[in-house]
Amino acid sequence: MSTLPPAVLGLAAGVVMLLFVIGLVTYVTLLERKFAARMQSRIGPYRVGWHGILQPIADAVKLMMKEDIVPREADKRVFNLAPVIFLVPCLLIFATIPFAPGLGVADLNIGILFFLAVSSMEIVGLFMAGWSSNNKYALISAMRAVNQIISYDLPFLLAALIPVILTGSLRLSDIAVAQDGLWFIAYPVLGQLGFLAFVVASVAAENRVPFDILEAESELVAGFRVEYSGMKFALIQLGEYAHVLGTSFLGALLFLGAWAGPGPEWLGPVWFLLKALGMFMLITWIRWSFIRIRVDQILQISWKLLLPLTMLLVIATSIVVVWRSGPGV
Amino acid sequence: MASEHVPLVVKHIDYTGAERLTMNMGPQHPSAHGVFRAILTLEGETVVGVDAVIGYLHRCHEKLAETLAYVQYPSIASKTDYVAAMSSELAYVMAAERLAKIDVPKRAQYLRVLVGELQRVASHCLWLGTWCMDMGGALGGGATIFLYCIRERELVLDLFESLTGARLLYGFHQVGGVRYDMPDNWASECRSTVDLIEKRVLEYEEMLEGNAFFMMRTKGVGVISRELALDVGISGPLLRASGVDCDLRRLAPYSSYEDFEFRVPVETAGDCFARYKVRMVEFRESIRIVRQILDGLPEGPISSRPGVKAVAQVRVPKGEMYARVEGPRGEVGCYLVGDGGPRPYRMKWRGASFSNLAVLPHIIPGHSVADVVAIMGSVDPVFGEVDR
Amino acid sequence: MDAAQARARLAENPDAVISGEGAAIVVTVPASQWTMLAEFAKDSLGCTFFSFLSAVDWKEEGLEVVVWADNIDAPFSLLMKTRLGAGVTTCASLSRIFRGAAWMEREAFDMFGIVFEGHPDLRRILLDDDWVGHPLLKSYAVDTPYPPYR
Amino acid sequence: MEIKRPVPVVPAPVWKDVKDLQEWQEHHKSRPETGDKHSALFESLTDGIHRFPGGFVVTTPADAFLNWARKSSVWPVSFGLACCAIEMMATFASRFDVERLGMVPWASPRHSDLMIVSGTVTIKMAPMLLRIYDQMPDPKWAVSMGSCANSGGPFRHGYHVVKGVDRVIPVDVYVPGCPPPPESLLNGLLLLQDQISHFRRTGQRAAPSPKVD
Repeated sequence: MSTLPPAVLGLAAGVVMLLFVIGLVTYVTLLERKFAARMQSRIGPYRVGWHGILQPIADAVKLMMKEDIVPREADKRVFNLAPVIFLVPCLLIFATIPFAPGLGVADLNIGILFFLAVSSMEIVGLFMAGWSSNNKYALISAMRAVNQIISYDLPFLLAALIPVILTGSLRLSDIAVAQDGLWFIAYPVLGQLGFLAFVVASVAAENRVPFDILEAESELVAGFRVEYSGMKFALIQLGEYAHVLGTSFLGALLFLGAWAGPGPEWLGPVWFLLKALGMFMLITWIRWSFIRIRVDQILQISWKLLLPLTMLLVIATSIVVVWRSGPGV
Repeated sequence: MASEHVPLVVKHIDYTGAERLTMNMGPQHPSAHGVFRAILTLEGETVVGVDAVIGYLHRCHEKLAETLAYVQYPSIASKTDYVAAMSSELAYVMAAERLAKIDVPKRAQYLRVLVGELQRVASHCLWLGTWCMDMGGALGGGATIFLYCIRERELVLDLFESLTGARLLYGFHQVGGVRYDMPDNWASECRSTVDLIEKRVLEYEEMLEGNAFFMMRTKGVGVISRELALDVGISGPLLRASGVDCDLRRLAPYSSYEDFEFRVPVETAGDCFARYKVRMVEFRESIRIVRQILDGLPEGPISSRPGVKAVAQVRVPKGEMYARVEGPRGEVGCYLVGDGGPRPYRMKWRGASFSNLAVLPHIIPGHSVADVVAIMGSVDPVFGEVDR
Repeated sequence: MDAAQARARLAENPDAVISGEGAAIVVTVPASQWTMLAEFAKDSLGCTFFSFLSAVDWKEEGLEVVVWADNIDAPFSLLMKTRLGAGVTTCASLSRIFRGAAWMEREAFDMFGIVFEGHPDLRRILLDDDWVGHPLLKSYAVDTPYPPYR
Repeated sequence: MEIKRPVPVVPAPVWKDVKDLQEWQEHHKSRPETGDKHSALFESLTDGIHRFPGGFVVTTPADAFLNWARKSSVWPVSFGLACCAIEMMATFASRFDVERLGMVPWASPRHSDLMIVSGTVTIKMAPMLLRIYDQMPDPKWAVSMGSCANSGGPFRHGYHVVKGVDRVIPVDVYVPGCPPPPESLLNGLLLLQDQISHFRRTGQRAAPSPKVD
């Protein structure tokens, strides 16, 4: 093993990770559907395999075999490229996440920065999809998306900065290790408020209800992906869920202590996965209980409430850190 | 509250129309409530012009009524307002009865009120569900409320099924009375159902009014002024939400409504939230009336005419009559012109939703696209009744 | 104002034929006084609630336009009627008096072919713009075929 | 207090006058019905494998697998026409819950496989219906729900009613009733799943269920 050049090792790790993420993301959709069904006093997928266990596979295979429609008036190259450009950043965000000490594709020293930068990249694919579809619903959706991403990436970033300041490092594994004794969500006041802001901002950054104005079912039918069918639609769905899951992993890492948990050390990744799924369930719970709000109201919440709040939190955190570490540091 | 929503004129913005976008909504659209089509002209996200296109469900009711006998038509009449079939059946039957001067036994009248009020509960359940789905999306919290509401509606439909054998379109009314009497144990089942629904309505209220997003989406949106409401002729909860105390059950009592005690809710704000409030109170008042009927249902025949033997059995003298009932959506009226035969010479449906929908072009301009669906849902149109 | 007073006020017009019983007043006027009657009903009689506008085809006697308006304070209601006369298909529009009449008149135009003069936007409402004929006329058979779907 | 910009009301656009809608209509004429549209590459590939001696060993299970996938995730387009739409909604709702069968109602026809024609199709609606059907990607199915969609039902004598949706689009399953109760529609959907499991790669549909009305 160790004789292989690092490039090959990295590639192998990347491929394994990619397959793992794609498998996880497909099954996360089933989890969401079952969970939502329980909330709505339904049963959810049940007949496809044992308790609907094969449902995601059936969906994926069916979507792959569907006809691939490109509208005649669409900008064909951009239209075909957009799902890929949308999907790649959504999968790339998993690159920096360490699933256990030393278990990850690349533990960059600017891990969190990479995560935030790459996850904002999805807007490019999204806007391309909306623009090239030559559909007014898609166009309005793309305009709304740009609006929303600009206004919610700032609070998202600031909320994610709180654990960074508390740790003093941008490396994700450092942040995880720093929570060995005390998870950051348990950090008095700052932790809870920061977690709250993080959840709200991440729901918005993931375009989930109540902030899903850009795919607003009842207004814009399906938003930017209204013209996509078959495989491309599957890619977009995959990207969306990957983004949600990636953000859940980030949330679990930043605030819930990552792989910390009882039991032997090899259980660490399992704990991490469970925590991330817990975050995912929280976001799903929010999604299936709230109604959507209007564009102007979303912007108001961001600029008038969330951004000042997170800024104050960051300042307060820095003060606390400086105060605790004593003068002269 | 109402005064807070008066828009302030800040400065005049000259729209040149360079950024204008025409967007087509419908007839297949998640929030079209059937087959409504709105061609919106947008300035950014603000709607500046709207053309409502209806008629996608024009099923020739009025022409067909001229070819069908008074005995046949009531079951077709239920297909005008298919969410509240009982009220539209009643309107047709009442017009024929009044024209032919046929008396209806007291028990039949009470049964008519009973099913009418249960229908109102079922219809408002559906309205609340679809409205929240419009605002919340089929893939979001709206769907949850929608499914809860349908769950309660199913309970009422079960009652109807054991009463008439049908779930949606009943054919319960006939000229001279009603077709079916209550089966055994129906009354006690009905009681327990309305008890449950009353409890659940409280849950909805807590769930929605405790939600800041819901309040943000509904307050001050789609204000209909009192004057506009009367002028366009909107009726039902919309009219009462605009500060007009007009309920046909009070104004022109029919079918023994004067025997029951109930409150007519009136709100003055005229916005979506006021319409929601009015309907939420109506839930309770309907349940109250149902309880009163179950307590004091008189014995006696359920129809003053024998069962149907021939379609030409009921003949109506020459003349004209306009009978109207207060359906869940408002004034459902039937203007009937008889010529002495077994079929009407002319029949006109005055659908509540038609007039209620006619107000949309007056109130939508100035709102954003997201509000359009909220307003549409709060109007609660049923397209069988709009297009007839 | 109650129903009796309204009846008396309406009877001041020598051309109006008043019938109906109780709170439902039926008044028929010549077509020339149509808008005048509507204005009078709204402003003087307080019939501000516009319920519906429709028409009846009396075959060779011509078309009759019908309007129902309510005074919801009294309460009484007014059924206003006018005969257009044989072969006449024009009528004055009420859409300036009652805004709700706009859609109702479009429907009457659609179904009966009555041209409402002064209507701001008179086009078909329920049927397609290229529809031939006016279905609620007695001369129109209920199962008149229409291409291409039959 | 909310401050609103004064918004001038522009005259309503008339459908016939909106130029870009006209152009859109011109560009979106209905697609020719040529059966199941796979990509040409896929078509030739599977054809080659099938012709190869012993290739059917691969293609037959593959077909069975694909048909299983298709039938296990039939996504209807949420599209209601009339009375039956209310019963369709009841079928989608908690008590009957079609999601058990893997069905998720989608708003956009591009994402759907199944169109449930729930209600009376009128002459004004028929072109729209056809267009929505055309917008759905192949392979696609249609269920005609209720008497009106089957044959015009009680309104079949009306001047504005299409006497059965099968005059507009091909129908796979007819569900009788006025309106059919949710149990009936569920039965129809199960019948449809049965049909889909016999769907062949050549694009030949299975014979529709017998029309009962």
